[in-house]
Amino acid sequence: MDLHGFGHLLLAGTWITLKLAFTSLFFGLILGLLGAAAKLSPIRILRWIATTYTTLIRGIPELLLVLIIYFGTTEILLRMFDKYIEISAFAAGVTALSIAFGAYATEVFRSALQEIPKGQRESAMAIGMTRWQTFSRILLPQLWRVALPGLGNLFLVLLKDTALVSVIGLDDLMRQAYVAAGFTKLPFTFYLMAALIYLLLTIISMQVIRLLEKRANRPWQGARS
Amino acid sequence: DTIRIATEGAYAPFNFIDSSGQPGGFDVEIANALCEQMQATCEIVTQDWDGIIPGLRARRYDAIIASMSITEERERVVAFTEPYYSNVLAFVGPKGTEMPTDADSLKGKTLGAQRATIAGQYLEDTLGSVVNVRLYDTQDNAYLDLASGRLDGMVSDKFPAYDWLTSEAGSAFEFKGEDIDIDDKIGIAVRQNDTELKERFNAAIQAIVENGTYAEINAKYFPFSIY
Amino acid sequence: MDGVWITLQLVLLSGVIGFLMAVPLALMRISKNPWLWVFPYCYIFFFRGTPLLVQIFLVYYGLSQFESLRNLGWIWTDVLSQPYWCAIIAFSLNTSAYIAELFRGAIQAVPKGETEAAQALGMSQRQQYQHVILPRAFGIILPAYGNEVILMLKGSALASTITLLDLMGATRGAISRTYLSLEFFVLAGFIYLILTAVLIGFFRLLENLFNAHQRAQDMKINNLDPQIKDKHLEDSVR
Amino acid sequence: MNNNTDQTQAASAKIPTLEVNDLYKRYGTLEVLKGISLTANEGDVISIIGSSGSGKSTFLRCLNLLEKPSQGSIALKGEQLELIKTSDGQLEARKRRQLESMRARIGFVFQNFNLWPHLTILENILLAQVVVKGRSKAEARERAEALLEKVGLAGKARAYPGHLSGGQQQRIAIARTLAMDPEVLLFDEPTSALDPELVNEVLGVMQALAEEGRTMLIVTHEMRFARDVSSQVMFLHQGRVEEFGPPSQVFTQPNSDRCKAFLSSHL
Amino acid sequence: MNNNTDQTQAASAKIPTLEVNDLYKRYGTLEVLKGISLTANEGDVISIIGSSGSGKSTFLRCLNLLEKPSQGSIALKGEQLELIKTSDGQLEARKRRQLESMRARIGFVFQNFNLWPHLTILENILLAQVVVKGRSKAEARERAEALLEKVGLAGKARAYPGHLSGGQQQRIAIARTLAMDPEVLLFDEPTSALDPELVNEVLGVMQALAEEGRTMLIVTHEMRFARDVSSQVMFLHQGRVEEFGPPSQVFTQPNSDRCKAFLSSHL
Ligand SMILES: Nc1ncnc2c1ncn2[C@@H]1O[C@H](COP(=O)(O)OP(=O)(O)OP(=O)(O)O)[C@@H](O)[C@H]1O
Ligand SMILES: Nc1ncnc2c1ncn2[C@@H]1O[C@H](COP(=O)(O)OP(=O)(O)OP(=O)(O)O)[C@@H](O)[C@H]1O
Ligand SMILES: [Mg+2]
Ligand SMILES: [Mg+2]
Repeated sequence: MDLHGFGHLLLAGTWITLKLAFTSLFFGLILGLLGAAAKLSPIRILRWIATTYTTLIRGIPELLLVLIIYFGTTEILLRMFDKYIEISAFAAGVTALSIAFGAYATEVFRSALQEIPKGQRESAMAIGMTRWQTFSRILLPQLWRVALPGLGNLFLVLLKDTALVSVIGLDDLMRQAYVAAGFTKLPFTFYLMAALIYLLLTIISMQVIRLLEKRANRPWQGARS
Repeated sequence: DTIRIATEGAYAPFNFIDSSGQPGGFDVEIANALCEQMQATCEIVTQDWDGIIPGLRARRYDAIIASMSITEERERVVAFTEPYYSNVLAFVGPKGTEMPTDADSLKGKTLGAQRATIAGQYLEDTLGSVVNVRLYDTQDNAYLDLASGRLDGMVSDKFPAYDWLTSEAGSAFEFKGEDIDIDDKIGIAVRQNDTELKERFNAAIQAIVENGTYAEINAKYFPFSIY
Repeated sequence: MDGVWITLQLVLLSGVIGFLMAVPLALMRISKNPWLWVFPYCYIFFFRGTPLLVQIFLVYYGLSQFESLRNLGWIWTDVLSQPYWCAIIAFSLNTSAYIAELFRGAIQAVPKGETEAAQALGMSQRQQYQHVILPRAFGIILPAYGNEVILMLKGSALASTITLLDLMGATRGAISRTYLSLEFFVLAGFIYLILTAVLIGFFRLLENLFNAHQRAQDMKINNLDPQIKDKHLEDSVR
Repeated sequence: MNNNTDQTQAASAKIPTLEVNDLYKRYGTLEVLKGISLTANEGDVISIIGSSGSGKSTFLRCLNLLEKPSQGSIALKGEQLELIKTSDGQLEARKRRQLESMRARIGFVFQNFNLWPHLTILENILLAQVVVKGRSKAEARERAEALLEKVGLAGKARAYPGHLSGGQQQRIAIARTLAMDPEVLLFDEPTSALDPELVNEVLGVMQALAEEGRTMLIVTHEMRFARDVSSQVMFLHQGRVEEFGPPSQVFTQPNSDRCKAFLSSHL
Repeated sequence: MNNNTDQTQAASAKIPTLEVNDLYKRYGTLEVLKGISLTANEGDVISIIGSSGSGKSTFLRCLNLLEKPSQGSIALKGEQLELIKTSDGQLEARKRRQLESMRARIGFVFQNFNLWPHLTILENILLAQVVVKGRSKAEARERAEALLEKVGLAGKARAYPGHLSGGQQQRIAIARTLAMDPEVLLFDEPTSALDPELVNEVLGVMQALAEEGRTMLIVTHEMRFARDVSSQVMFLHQGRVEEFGPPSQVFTQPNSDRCKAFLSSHL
């Protein structure tokens, strides 16, 4: 395919997309775990906070979230210090995407947590483990088995949602394709190319998720119940 | 100090990003000429359209030179300099067909335009009652549908359309009928309280028009004057 | 406000169609027979792998490139050339891939003993799925499924790409007239928020219905039937 | 071992209800069953005893192919279950239909109950009756309620399995299986979670079933139970039948030393 | 009932290991425990018997707050577990720290084992030793291997729980709890899935533990077991203690009619 010399820009965009996706994945997973733990906690305030979080964040379009976080913070800083303070678009983008990913991941983790038999938690607590130990040693490792397909979906959505951050000036893959299409008047070529790159990233992600799933399932292989 | 100027980078031939990653186009060259005239150092940044006005207000940059129409609504949030070119609209249709552009003969046809643009508004306001209006997110999509035959014709900004007609993809189409002058002036946007910068730009625009720099740039892109 | 209506139609219609497609896809996907799983694998791969925007593009602009399709009579004029139906097709295909993947995971997470119990009672494979595995899997995925529907709600904004005036399209139209972009985004955001809240409420209802066993086990013991008694314990002596 | 042969000869006149021949089961390199044969006639109650890990559950599970045997043959009322080798070296039913209909005629009560958590107790008992046996809802419900009454849990019909005590779950599991009116019943430690009173009750139910002519295979650790209820006792050791015969013989004068040692520990 | 009071007075000189006072548990309107008191001294082995659903498991589970009691108090070696009422009317530990450290000193073996399916057998036994007791990996492993040897499952150290037979799982569950060297041991039907030989072995282990001075509460359906091992027997009926005393007394001359009836079914 003739990319009219735009190949390296697409690559640079891919790199930005990847950096955004993985950083947000990391923080988003943490938020999701916290959210799920809060939703299932006996403490009412925590449940309430988590429910508000997931409803609100899933409710507003991600684009709006990006705008609010980026321009909102700038505005606040401006008011506070009365001068323009540059905040990193990357940090703002990651924050917005993490918060969004976390809200969706909360629901995935919650359903997985509910599927772990009650006895698992009980036997850990009965042996004197703290809540954190129970969570990290007993629940978390069993969680993945149920959660991975849902998380896989979310990650693939996240991968494409990174395109939203172009609005705050980050040149991700989609924006590079858009720009190149505009310059060359060959939209099909560049969107197809972008699609192929996304597909490639998807193939890789799917393989990784498959391996992770296989690993998480290993103890259950050939087991009776 | 430096003046930071934002442009979109996806509105050829006015502004685009070339394969080396550098912004270019009519807007950019004008911006550079203005800076030279003002003897200021300038930095040109590219920014997606949806965030371009918020970015200005948030002081990420000081001015927008991105073929932005001067409208009342925008003037509520930003200030504009004197126009540095005028936009006109034109009908585009397939070559070799008769296509009168009056309301009567267009009746029942399907026409497209880009949503959220002057062209889109014009189409809806003046012909909305007689033709099927289709509005597109991007101009590219409208071109595509024109090529696929879903559209009988299209109303669009004349100058970018000119660029498309001269490219390979648009070679089967041409302008139809008269230009539509909708008094659409293109200006430079600055923050509302930034009067000093606005005045400097105004002076510089006048200067480059007078000293011929403007005409030189214009000629590079269009065989007719767009001022 | 017409935009809201269109958005709702898109989400509901493609939600239902997508769900109906997802079940057979997931079932084929977990089959061990390569002839059966290859198709859903590629399907899921493609529709999760490419942006929804691209899929809408392909359905709307891509199909129109084929001369033969344009000669299909009403299928072309009433369906394939209509942005409304193209959007529905694209959304259904897209969401079915995501839901199929969820289902696959959930089916595999149903404890083996529960399937074995069904087998041991002589249920056919179909019956096992219909009465034990799928209902259990559905209970498992409900929260994640809610995610997909909400994502689709927001994805439906892309319908404006193909000239359909959904909520987002309407908002953009309004912005083009006023340029107060942030304010209008906030308004649209607010409407989306309300729609989402409604969806979340609906899914909570479903969860209460389908996962009654979890709920009852955890907290609402008060609502349990006070009648529940073990006959065996009743005094036979005194 | 020779008891086994005697018994087979004695039964050769009429068709045995269940006939198992030379059953093997391997998990990887671990050979769990090493050639087990068994003939059970109508009304037989066969107790299977043996130490933990000797392969009792595996044997039962192989009988209705919950576990794929590696070798051997199984026939129900003279109907041979058709088996074919799969690529991993285990046997599989050739016709799924045949397997399903056989399973519907063989009841199985699991060691760990395996109730369906998302269905209420009543629904647990109803489901298979309706979808497998094709009974009407009303008929199935009647049967279910009668059985719940019988196991003393009529009051719990609308509770979920998660709300029941161990013994209660076990009784439901038994009721679920009985509701299908199977010809052969396989029980994996059906009384392990029951108190002595209930053990007696379940024992009564089983005796009644045996008198109706049903055939039962019961894995159990309760020697008293094995002695009192069964017509035959099978002692498994390391995947082999070490001893087989009527309880009077197995419990008083076992041939195998291993069996002697095992029984001596039962005071 | 008066046996209970006698026993409390006799023990008042030294501090009892476990002291439970007037424990209630309600599920909604269903009252499962109706005021249970118990004092257990060092070396006591108390068997809890009673019919299915009488509240035995619930009682044990309340002792280390796996189930929130509705009322009552619990003390371990004179240390009172501080409880506060939650909004739903059940009791909860006031300090989580205290609860956790108490739980580490109270071992619990579950009726349905609850092994952790994602860990191998060895890891199941290692984990709590390392993270709760703070033992070094090497030390914990040594202890685990010794215990595996003791329960006869050294060869299965690297298998996953899903690959074990019922009796094997039960033994692992016991080993996992013993590895923590708890002061009080609560067993919920610890021998239900074991064959007579193993029952004897486990019985031996328990006797050894009792001699070491550990206190044990054992829910069991095996009357023989209750009679031979325990120092006290507690008979629960409908959430009340109907009979309490040394086995010699409870098994031969019970006061309560209900207890007589129950025991008579045990042949
Ligand atoms: N979560 C719950 N909600 C409502 N009722 C419950 C719950 N858990 C237990 N019960 C009821 O409490 C009663 C006592 O149960 P428990 O498990 O203590 O019995 P048990 O004496 O251990 O019986 P078994 O010998 O059968 O194990 C039973 O009737 C049971 O149905
Ligand atoms: N899925 C499996 N993979 C590997 N080995 C297994 C598997 N299932 C069972 N085994 C092994 O097979 C042997 C026989 O198991 P089985 O469950 O038949 O014993 P059992 O006689 O029922 O014992 P118990 O009385 O303890 O229930 C055991 O050693 C067990 O560890
Ligand atoms: Mg077994
Ligand atoms: Mg119990």
